[in-house]
Amino acid sequence: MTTRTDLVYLIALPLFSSAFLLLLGRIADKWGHFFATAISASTFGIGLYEFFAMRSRSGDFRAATQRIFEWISVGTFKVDASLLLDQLSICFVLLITGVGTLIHIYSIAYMSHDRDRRRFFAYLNLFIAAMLLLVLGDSYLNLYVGWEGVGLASYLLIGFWNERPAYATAAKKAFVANRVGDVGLSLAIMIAFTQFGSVTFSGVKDAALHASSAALTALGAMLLLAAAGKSAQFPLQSWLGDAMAGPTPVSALIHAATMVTAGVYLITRSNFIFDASSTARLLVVIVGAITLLFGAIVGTAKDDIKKALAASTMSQIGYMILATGLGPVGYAFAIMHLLTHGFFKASMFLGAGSVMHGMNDEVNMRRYGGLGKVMPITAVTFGLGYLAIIGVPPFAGFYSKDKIIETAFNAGGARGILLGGAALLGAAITAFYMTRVVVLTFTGQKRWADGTHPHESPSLMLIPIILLSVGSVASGFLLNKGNALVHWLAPVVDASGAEGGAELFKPIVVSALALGVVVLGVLTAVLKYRGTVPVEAPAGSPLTRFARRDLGQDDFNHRVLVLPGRAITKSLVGMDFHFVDGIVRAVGWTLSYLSLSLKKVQNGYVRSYALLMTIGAIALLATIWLVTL
Amino acid sequence: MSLVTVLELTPLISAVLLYAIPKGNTKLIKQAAIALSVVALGISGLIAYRFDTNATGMQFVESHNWISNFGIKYAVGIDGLALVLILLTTILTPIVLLAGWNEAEGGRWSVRTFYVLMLILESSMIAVFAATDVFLFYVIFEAMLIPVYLLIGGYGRGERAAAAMKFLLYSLLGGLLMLAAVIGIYIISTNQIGGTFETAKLATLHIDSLTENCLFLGFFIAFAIKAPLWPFHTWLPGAAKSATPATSVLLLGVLDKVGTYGMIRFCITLFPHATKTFTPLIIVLSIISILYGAFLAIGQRDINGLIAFTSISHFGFIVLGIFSMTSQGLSGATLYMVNHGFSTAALFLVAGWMVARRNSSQIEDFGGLQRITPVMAWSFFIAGMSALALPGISSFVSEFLVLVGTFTRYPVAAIFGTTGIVLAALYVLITVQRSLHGPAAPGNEGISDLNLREKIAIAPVIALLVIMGFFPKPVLDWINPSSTATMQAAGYSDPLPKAGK
Amino acid sequence: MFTSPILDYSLLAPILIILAGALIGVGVEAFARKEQRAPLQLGIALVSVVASFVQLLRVRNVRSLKAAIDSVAFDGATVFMQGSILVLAFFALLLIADRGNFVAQASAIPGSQDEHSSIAEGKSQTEVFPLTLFAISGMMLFAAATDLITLFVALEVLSLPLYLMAGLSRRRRLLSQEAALKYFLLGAYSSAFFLFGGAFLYGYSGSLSLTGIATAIDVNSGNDVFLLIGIVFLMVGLLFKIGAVPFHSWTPDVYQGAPTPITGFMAACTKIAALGAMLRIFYVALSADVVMWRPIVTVISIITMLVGAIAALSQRDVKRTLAFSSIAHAGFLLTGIIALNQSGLKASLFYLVAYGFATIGAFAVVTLVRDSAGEVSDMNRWVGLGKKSPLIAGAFCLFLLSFGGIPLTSGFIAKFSIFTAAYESGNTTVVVFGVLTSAIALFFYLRVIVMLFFTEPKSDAVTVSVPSLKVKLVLAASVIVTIVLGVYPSLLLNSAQSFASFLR
Amino acid sequence: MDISNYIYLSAILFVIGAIGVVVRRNAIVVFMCVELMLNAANLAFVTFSRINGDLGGQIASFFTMVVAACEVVVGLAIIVTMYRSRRSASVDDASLLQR
Repeated sequence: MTTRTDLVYLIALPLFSSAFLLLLGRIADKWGHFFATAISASTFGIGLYEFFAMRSRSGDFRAATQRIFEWISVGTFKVDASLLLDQLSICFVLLITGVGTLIHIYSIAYMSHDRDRRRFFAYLNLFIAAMLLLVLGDSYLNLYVGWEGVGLASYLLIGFWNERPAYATAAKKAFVANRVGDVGLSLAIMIAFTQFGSVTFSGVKDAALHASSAALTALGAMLLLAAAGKSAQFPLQSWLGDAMAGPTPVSALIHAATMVTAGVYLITRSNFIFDASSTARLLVVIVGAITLLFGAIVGTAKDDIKKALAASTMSQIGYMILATGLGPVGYAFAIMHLLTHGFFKASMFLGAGSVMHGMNDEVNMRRYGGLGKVMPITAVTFGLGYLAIIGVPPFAGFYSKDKIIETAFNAGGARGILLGGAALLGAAITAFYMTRVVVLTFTGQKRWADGTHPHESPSLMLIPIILLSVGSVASGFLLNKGNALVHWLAPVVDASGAEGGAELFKPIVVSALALGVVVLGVLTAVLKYRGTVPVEAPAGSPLTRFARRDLGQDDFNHRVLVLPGRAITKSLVGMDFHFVDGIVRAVGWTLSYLSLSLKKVQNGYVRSYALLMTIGAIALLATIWLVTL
Repeated sequence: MSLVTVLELTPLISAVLLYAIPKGNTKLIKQAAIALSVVALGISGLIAYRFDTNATGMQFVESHNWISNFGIKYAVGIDGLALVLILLTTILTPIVLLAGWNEAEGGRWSVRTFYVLMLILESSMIAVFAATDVFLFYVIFEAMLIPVYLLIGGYGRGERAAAAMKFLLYSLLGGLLMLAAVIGIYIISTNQIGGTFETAKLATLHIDSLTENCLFLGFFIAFAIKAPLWPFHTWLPGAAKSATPATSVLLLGVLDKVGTYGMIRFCITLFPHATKTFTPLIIVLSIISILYGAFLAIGQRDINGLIAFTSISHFGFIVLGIFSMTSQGLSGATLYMVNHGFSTAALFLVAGWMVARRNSSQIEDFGGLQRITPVMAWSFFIAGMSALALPGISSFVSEFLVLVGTFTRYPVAAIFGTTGIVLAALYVLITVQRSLHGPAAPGNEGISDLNLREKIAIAPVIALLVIMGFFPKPVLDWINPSSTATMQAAGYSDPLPKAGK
Repeated sequence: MFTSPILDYSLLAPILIILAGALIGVGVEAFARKEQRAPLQLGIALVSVVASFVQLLRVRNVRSLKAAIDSVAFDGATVFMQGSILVLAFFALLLIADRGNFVAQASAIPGSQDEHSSIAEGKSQTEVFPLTLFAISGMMLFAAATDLITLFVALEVLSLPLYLMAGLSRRRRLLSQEAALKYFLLGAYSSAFFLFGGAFLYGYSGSLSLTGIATAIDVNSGNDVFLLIGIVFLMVGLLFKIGAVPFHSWTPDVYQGAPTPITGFMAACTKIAALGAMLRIFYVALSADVVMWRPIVTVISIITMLVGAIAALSQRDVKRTLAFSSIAHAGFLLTGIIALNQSGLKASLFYLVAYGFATIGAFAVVTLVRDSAGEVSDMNRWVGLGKKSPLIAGAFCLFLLSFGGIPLTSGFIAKFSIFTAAYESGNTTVVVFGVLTSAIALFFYLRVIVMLFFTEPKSDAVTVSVPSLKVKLVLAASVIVTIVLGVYPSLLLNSAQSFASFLR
Repeated sequence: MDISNYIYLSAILFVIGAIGVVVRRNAIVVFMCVELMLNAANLAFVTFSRINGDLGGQIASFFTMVVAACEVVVGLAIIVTMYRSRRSASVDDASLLQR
């Protein structure tokens, strides 16, 4: 462990750039985007430098920390603002700043007509800063700051065009769903402090050895809830589709490559918790398996290209979560898939953005068709990403996804078969819906609306896409070569000795199986969408309709959460007025009623006054009599 | 004379000085009032500078006999708890005076009267936090209602007279219950150690449990009304809707803190056993407040009413923290008082400007403001973010400390409290969406953005919100010793970690 | 066997000076010319009050039971109460002397030619001054009397002039006369109770003096039924005077009907005298039998507070409102009797002074609010007065706040000390009720303040007349005392403390 | 005859007087009833004086008589003025003061 004093600049640069651009206002409109891009690029530069420096150091000295200042200190609750750059975080740093910088560049062109481009870039930089804080924080609380910071950036960017009420609603929905997850993270931190007296990763790790399994399970479950919120996992996934309201570069950066994978990071970072609690692991794999199928099924039914890709993201993160739940061996594969996914999904999103750019922001794939000829570069890069995601060797997705399916099968017993089966099924469906996307978009007849003149995007947009697709081709091979990533991450996730578990199938069998189902999925899709595709979506089977409605997730939320919530609000408002305040008013009313009655007694007649006095005297007499005798 | 006394007197003298200015020269009156309140801020800064964070007990102590027949003293002194609240007062006063530049016009009385009342209010707020004599505290506690009453009733909007009346009656009822308790504890002190009202001495009394419970309730209900805790809150929305922004800020931002301050200073310190008895009940009430306030905030159509209900929710957190009886909870609650002051200030001030420009306080009458008035919208947004306790903004630290502190002792309560953060997101974001996002609502097109004066007024608040989010240490350093002292007085210590030690 | 009684004239002098003043006043009324009477009468009245007060100061440290054989006690409480009566009476006299509150000729039939002509001639009744002096002397004696005969005589001496004075209003003659009749009939009725109770106490103890009764109770000689009837009937008479429920019904009617300065005088000074006598009787004569009467006084105290506060809520007339407020205050004052300790006595003394000044001040304000037909006490027409005349309205608010017991006014310290005393004696119930009632009472005080300051004035021609020097003096004194006793009550508390004792 | 019968008589007179005050309308009669009550008290004083063998009670009754006389003067004055302005001595007519 080395101590450093300069890690903070990694976060400070984009943060200050963001604040700078926001505060400066319209003055910076002309050059703000270049400035932000330059800042992002320089953080990538620093990241690269750190990476190579780290690689040049030997094992124990690779991780570095920096204590910036004492943040909170109350009683035994001491949290410093301090950073930890280790093998795990550097992966993320590179991903965030690398993909981030490419997307900055892309956005310069993509957003060139938007009058608020400066603000957009400020948000992007804010996101970069927050995301870096998320992966660099050395304690759960520091992570939490970044965690909510990216949520904020995500909210701002989804709602970037918030003049449209639907977009503003989508932003709000994303934030609120994330907050539900945040409850999990908050509670996790509270449990950690209560149980272990510390909220730093190292402190919790040390103390976790002595902890009760109930505490660890609760902690794991809460972390999983947090991850589900941020990473759009079941049952908190519903926001991701709506989040596509944001500008496409945002979808690529935040809602595909980086932020949504924060849940995977969190679980991987907390590997010591999940390693110690099998129940927590079980929960994780259940969530992962459900989501990977859920997302895949939803993906088959979406006609909106971005929503289809979003469903795919959900599904792919389901794979990652599944992998993290598979025990020590799974973490590295999860991270590997995370990285490769970052490349190919970002490339495809940017490709989709490029298509939309040429199609007057049309997102309905049924309005596409035959675009491969007019935008060849986009088509090719998208195709490379496509091959990567469905897992065709030697593209990136093959290496990472294959490993996960394999590990799932190796989980042992019925669980292994179930999980492996789910992963395999997911792969098949993935192949189907991705093929559907490609076929609908780039091949077949033109189904363009009148007045659309598709064209290839400017080179400022194409370069990032090309670079990313290079990544989607090569990254899998590089990361897997000699188990490079597994060894690199070993000090963090501590996979040593956890190898084992009966191999259900030989790896080669798994690969073959996976390839087989992929081919099946591809063929089905090609056969189905080869011919004419109606511009209006057909009614479809009930299952299709159900899938289109996100498998009823929104309906469920609406019925189970929104409507009762509204009812509670309404009834509480009524209760506040009629009951709580009503009691107060009733007191006032009673008093004035009494007052008026007393007024009647005061009737102005002397004789009745005298009578009152007489009665009073008699009553006094009687009372004292009773009291004394 | 102690600096604290000097600080108390400064706004009073300032108020008198305002009478030297001709009534018609409103501009000079305003400038003078602001300048003089900055002087008070300077003095409080000096106090903060000289404040010894290592010392235990009260500092800047001063004591004179006042009503010797009852052993009543003019006794003041501050610890960290009082210091931060006094600083909150002195910081917010010039800001609201500057922000509310035009509020005094159109009031029932002259502009000068408005500023005089404001300064009197400032003085009494400082004094109430500094008082170490229970009787003195009570007197100021009650007397400070008058300026607020006049400010709401004389310069407010809408149903101002009724709202002011409701506020006053609630507060006075609470005050009278407290008076009964004050008398009670005085009598007990007479019987045991000779009649006194000094808090420190009263804390040493031995009180039988029934009496202690009754006295505790007498104090607590008064503070719960002020705080305001469910179900004693119904005065607040009306008052917040009717008061001018500047008054609302001082009312919710500072004055209501007297309630939670009193809980720490008097309820817990003087009646530790009763505190133990009632803690479960109070925790339940505070949880109800958190959720209830949040739900009602969601259901509000009036922007000021919304802020009022969010405050009820936040006060729920503060009370929860106080009665969690952990150092995190107590320090968090104290910090929350400060943070809530600034956060509410930002919300009320910006909302006030919005209302003044749009001439309506209905949330649905706004809309699309982000495009029309970006600075105002951003200010409101940041204030909203602080209301939902976004990490990086001050409220987060305090809210989290409260929850963590509560969790270590009452996990179930903390879990319920934590769900409040989802509701907070809802009420803030729904409002943000309705007022700032979407297409510009009809009638909003011509709204002007913040002018320089308004920007100057809101900037320090927002700066503080952010700075205290990242660097709360100086304030926590002031607060921590008094939290520890309170816990000791109540006979509590932090629960130890269950594993690893 | 006949020994001539030994009278200590120096101790009786305060009362005698007042009586002398009254007699001279009668002479003046008979012999002086009409236009000279008013200034002369006022001069005589003020001089005798001041002289009496000076004499009282000179002998303030003397303590004696033998001032008039055994009938008058000259102790701390006597000095304090007589002093307060004199001071308040001084200001009440100033108020009485202010122009045009009194009928020119009491015998003139309302609305008759007689009345018009007497008004046209600008005549004003001046008998009111000697009457006031007689009442003052009765009050002073009532607070000092230690035997039943003296008590009864003093009671009548203070009451009879008041009955007459209640009927002397210049405007609304019918109401004023009605007030006088009601006051008189009910007052006489209550006196009969008082006397009958006295007779039975005498029957029980065989002694007319309070100490004798106390001794009899101590040794428990005599018939308990007599004691019971005696205490109850005596209480009826006393409770009537202070206006406690259910013997309060006269208060609102008489307060409303009587000329406002007289109402002020009555409210402030009668309360001192009546409560003084009551305190003395209960502290000196009946203290041994506390278990018997304390519950009942507690109940009466609570009911009185509640009825006073609640009934005031729906009143539309300022003077009636103040009457109910005075009823509520009677309830609070009774807690001083319930306390039955030195603090209770001290608190009661302080309370009486604080309340007295605020009351006189409040009624002084009432005299100022007029329309063409004279005083306007309809509260709906007071609306918005704060705008027309902020200072006067402000002063009125101050008095109301003091009645309500808001800190930094004398009323608060008064309430605080009297509740403290009750609490000290263990009577927490009455304290709790007192506190709750205060909240109710505050509501109607605040309602008035809202009317004055927070409601737009109506167009009808109610004016606040410019106060004369006399009224200014009264107002200034009341305001100053109310504030000073609120901020620095030690000034009076210390002396109340040192004077708070009864000789037995 | 048992001397306590005087006490009973006095009580009965007092009660008759009290009832009279409550039921009679004419102000003069009401006032007479009050006088009756005062005299009942006088009778009680005198009787107790006799029982206790103490002269105080008798002295008291003298004082009471004098005071009662004064009361008559004042009372009649008030009642007469009242009568002059209203042409009625009924106490029920004097009921304007009630709001």
